[in-house]
Amino acid sequence: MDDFLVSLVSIAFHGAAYGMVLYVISVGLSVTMGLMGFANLAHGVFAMAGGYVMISAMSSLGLPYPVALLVAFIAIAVVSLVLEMLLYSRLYGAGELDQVLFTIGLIFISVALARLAYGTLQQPVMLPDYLRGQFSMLGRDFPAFRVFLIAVSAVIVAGLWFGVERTSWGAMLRAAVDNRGMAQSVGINTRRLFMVTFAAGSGLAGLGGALGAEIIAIQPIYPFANLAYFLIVVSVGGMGTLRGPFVAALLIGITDTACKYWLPEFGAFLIYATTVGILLWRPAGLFGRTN
Amino acid sequence: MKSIRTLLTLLMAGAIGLFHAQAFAQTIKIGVINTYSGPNASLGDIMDKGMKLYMKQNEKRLPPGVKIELVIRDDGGANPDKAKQLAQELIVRDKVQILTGLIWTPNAAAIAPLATEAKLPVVIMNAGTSSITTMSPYFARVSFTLWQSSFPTGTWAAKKYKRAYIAVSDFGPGIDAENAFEKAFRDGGGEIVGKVRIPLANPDFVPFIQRAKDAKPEVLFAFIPAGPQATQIMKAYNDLGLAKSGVKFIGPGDLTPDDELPNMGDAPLGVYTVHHYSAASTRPANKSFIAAWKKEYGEKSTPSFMSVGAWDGMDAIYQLIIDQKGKIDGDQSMISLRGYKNANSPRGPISIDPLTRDIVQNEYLREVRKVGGKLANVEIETVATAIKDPWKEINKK
Amino acid sequence: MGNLHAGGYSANAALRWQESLPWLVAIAAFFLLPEFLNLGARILIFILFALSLDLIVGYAGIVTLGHAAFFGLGAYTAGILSARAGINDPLIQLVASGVTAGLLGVVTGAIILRTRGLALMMLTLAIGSICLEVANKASSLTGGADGLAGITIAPVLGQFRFDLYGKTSYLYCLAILFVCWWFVRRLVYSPFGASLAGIRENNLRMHAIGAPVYLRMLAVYAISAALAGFAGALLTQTSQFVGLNVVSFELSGEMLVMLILGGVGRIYGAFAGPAVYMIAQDQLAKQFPEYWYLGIGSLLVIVVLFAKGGVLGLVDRMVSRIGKGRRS
Amino acid sequence: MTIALETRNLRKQFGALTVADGIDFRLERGARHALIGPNGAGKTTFINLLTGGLRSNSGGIFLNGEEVTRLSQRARIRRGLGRTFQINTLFRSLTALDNVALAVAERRGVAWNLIGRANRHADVVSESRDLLTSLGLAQDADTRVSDLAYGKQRLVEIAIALGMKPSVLLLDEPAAGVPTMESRRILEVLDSLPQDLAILIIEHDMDLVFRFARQITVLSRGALLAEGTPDEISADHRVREVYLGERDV
Repeated sequence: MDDFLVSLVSIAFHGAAYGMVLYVISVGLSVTMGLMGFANLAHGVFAMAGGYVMISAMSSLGLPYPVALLVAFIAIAVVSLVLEMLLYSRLYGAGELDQVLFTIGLIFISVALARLAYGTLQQPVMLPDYLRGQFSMLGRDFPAFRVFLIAVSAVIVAGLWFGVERTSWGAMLRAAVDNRGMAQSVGINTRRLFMVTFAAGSGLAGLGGALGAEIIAIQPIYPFANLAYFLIVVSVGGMGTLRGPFVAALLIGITDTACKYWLPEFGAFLIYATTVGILLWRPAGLFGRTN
Repeated sequence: MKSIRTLLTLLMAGAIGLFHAQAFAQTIKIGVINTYSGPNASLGDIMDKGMKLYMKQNEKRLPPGVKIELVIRDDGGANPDKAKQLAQELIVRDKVQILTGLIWTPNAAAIAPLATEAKLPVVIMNAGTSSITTMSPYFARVSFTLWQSSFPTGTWAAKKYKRAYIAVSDFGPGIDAENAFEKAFRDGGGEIVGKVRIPLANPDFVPFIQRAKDAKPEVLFAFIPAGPQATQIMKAYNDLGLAKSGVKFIGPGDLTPDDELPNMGDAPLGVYTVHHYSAASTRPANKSFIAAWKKEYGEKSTPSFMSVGAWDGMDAIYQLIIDQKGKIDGDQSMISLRGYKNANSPRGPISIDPLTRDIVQNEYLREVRKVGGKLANVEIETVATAIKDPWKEINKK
Repeated sequence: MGNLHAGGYSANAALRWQESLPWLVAIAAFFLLPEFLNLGARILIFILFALSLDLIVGYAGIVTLGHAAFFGLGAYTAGILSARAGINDPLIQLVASGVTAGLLGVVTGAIILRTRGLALMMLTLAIGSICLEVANKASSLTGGADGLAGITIAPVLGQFRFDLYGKTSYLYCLAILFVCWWFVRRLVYSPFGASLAGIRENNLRMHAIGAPVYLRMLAVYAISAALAGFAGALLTQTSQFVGLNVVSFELSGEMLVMLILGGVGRIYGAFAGPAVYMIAQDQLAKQFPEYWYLGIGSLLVIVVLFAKGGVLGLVDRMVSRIGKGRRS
Repeated sequence: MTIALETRNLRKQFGALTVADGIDFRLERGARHALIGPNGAGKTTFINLLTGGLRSNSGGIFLNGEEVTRLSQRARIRRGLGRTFQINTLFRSLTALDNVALAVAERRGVAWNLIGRANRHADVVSESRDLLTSLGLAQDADTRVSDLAYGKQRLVEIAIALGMKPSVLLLDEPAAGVPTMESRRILEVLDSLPQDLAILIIEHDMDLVFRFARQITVLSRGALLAEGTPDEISADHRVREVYLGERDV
């Protein structure tokens, strides 16, 4: 019984760390899809780029880890803003198929560029000493880095919720997700709202990619290899909400970890089966609005 | 219509390129199927360097007038169907006379029927599942088998530990490693307290290793393909503090490949592995090999066992060319390969078993230590001398 | 109406002379390029795969990210029949592959076609991933990550042995493709095909005119799955090996890309796409894998932004421009 | 006169909100009947209840004397219930002919033919062409509907419904968004429809309603408010109250 409890704690802990990273990466995608109705399969590109930016900032510029994380966030937000203005905005309202292809194209390009710039090797992350080793809690050892990960993600989540629930920008955002036409007619500048939201969401993905580089390895095929997971978080959680993807990401993180722990022979099977089940039960996701 | 014209033009261009290539009849064409893209492209790179280094060093060994041309193809990883297609094209279009490379077991398995049909000698530079050489009489292997390294690991471990946990990648070589270690460890009186097969495409090892830790073994035996995954699993081992809770980490040398060590931090210090090659070995042949490597590719670059597989593979190929004086025949080549011996490989004495066409070599126990501020696989003892593939020995009638 | 093969009641279904071109090229290639027949056979197989995908993406409007599931099941059915059951006749395998893939199409279609949009796309992805996991884990049957080896294929009709140079493979694939193409073409021009266009154009209205929309979609999904299953079987038979990659997400994605580059919803886009893509890949990608993906990616972005309709769309526009030039 | 469509005590609630409050309604064969009411009166809900898009909580719906309350949307359509949509619901990139032919083919049961050629189904093609001709769209048969003028698109909207040869036709604001000039054309078309067809029209354009309808039903807050001839309705003070009250505020 004690062993069982021990393993439960392990699974909850590692699952939470993984789920938090998934959430920070995917939440932007959820909002983009809900707000602009845009299926951005290339969202993982931002996460990967965030990882690379952090690694370069540390190894080439010698910046300390926390600063490098911040740089990743800002750099990706800025780059995505440019992309939004130049490319993405042309495709709002285009067909699903066009969006899928366009974003797959972006993935191909980014995979190739990443390989040219960094080679195919997985990039090692040089964590500062204070994040290495173990952290003792309740008589058990936890990897310090993952504790840090959960803590930082929790802060981001809190900040995000505050931003959306308590600020005027958040109110506009919620109004626009709810009914874009209505929001426009009451004088909200939806074009600017899109840009800011897109940049913030992508920046978060970059930050998530950088934070999670130890869990989801930064390598050129990153956007492809993890696409299914990001999309599952969004579609299971429901688009255009903050809460949905959060629950979904934790659910997936913990299920995935539990499967690997207890039922490794099933692999990712249960994750996908759960996804199928949930989407059949609620096609718009757990917290999505059926339209 | 335009598209069809373009298509025809492209087809023609291809055909012309082909005639062009046939003009150099004196040249021996060697097809290389290797991995240059995908997550494991680093493996292809380090093998490629091994081959080219050998060719540069040994240009003069070839019979007069004979030239070698490598026809290099990228399989993009464990991609059997692609490998088969590439092999087919190499044989039919490029008319290669020898085929080599082959990092991945599935890829090697996929081309076996082709090799047999075309009577094409294939020198396997890496793929390590025991059964591969039984798949075609035109296969010869210069690399290793997982049984070769994991079986002695089990024998050695059983003398020191009683409880072991096994974690391997879920594909041919991993299952070989598991079976070999388990048999040797059990035969030596040890107990397996648990085992897990990890999917080959896997982003995060932590849950698997946590499970291993919770099973409280004395020793954790692991095999994953040498490459980025080795670093990943080492990180998980370190993050979860297995060393601190007294779990030893051991495995075949794929766990601590020489070229990945610099990415691993201090995590692998004290990890024991058994393998046929370490870049840190002090054999004279290896010292000169390392020196040549560093001179060619820079101080920072380190060869791995895969580079040596490629280097020795080229040596075997040169030998068969020399034996036949530049006129390559499939069956003659195999006779030459069956008798291949090199007392002075960077990894020590090696030969090819005439019966099984598989590699015979020494296996060394190594510990990861700091040498001159850098991690290295330091060879401690030779745990098996001139060992043949144990799987084939056990399964012999 | 730029779209040549939209079908419908006002469409002229008679064969046009241009439609013989792919077949003439294919036959010419057989005689002129004997060393490229293996590549040729693969192109033909992927054309068949693209054709099956075009049926549901282009004609029924279902965007799928998991079509490789059916291709893979077809490939594994043929492989398992040979390697595990000793049934080596290619035509029997082909039929069996089509049937199993079609059945999987019915079962999974019955589940996923209740949804639309993003949920549908996710479900195709999830089901594709489940198939990959099953293929990976059922290694006693499929060989898992090592792939399924030990496949022998008997001569076609007891006469034509599969040879190293791919002559038999090529002609065999060409024959099967021809039959499937004929069927697809008839389908597109049939009342059923017209009703698919209706579903794609306006699902709600199809319901309102009393069409059994769900059953129609299910039917075309199953037909498409069966065709993909045929293509999978052909791949197994010509390569005598099945690897996990036949069920992979990457294959689904790459196929979609080939189809779109060719031009979606127009039958011959499925011919042009894989042919151009694979020949270009054969010539260019070996030397420069990085630049290859850079090129393909850029091309995709350009096609979506500026060249709707892919290669054939461009051809259409050029032809109509030339036509206009002549007239004026 | 026979009754084509009837509802008895039809009731629908969304939680606490009652959107159909025991509606008793009759549509006679050959009727030219209009359903009017202020925004939010429950007109579209009523239509959706009739077609089966929504399920009623209680009450019954009868189509040509047969109870269809529990039948699916599709089953009701097959029993002769046709409708058009307030917002164009067309097959936009198909020709006008194909738009109509799809409906005709469904009715004739040929749409499951997988192999035969669509254009060889002469019965379907000629019927569709005739239908378009009767609506004055003969010239436009082979034009993509998205390329047609809006007024003509509204006509195709009706033509599709007629392709089903319904016995009851529900027209949901057929002239919505159409400029006055063209709405006259729509009225002409409506006048020319077969005499035995029962038509229920929902419309905001009161001109059109009063010119077309022989019978008017007024709906307010999910309940029947008044029913009668145009003259009766225009004289009804309750109707004026509801309308004027709503409109002037």
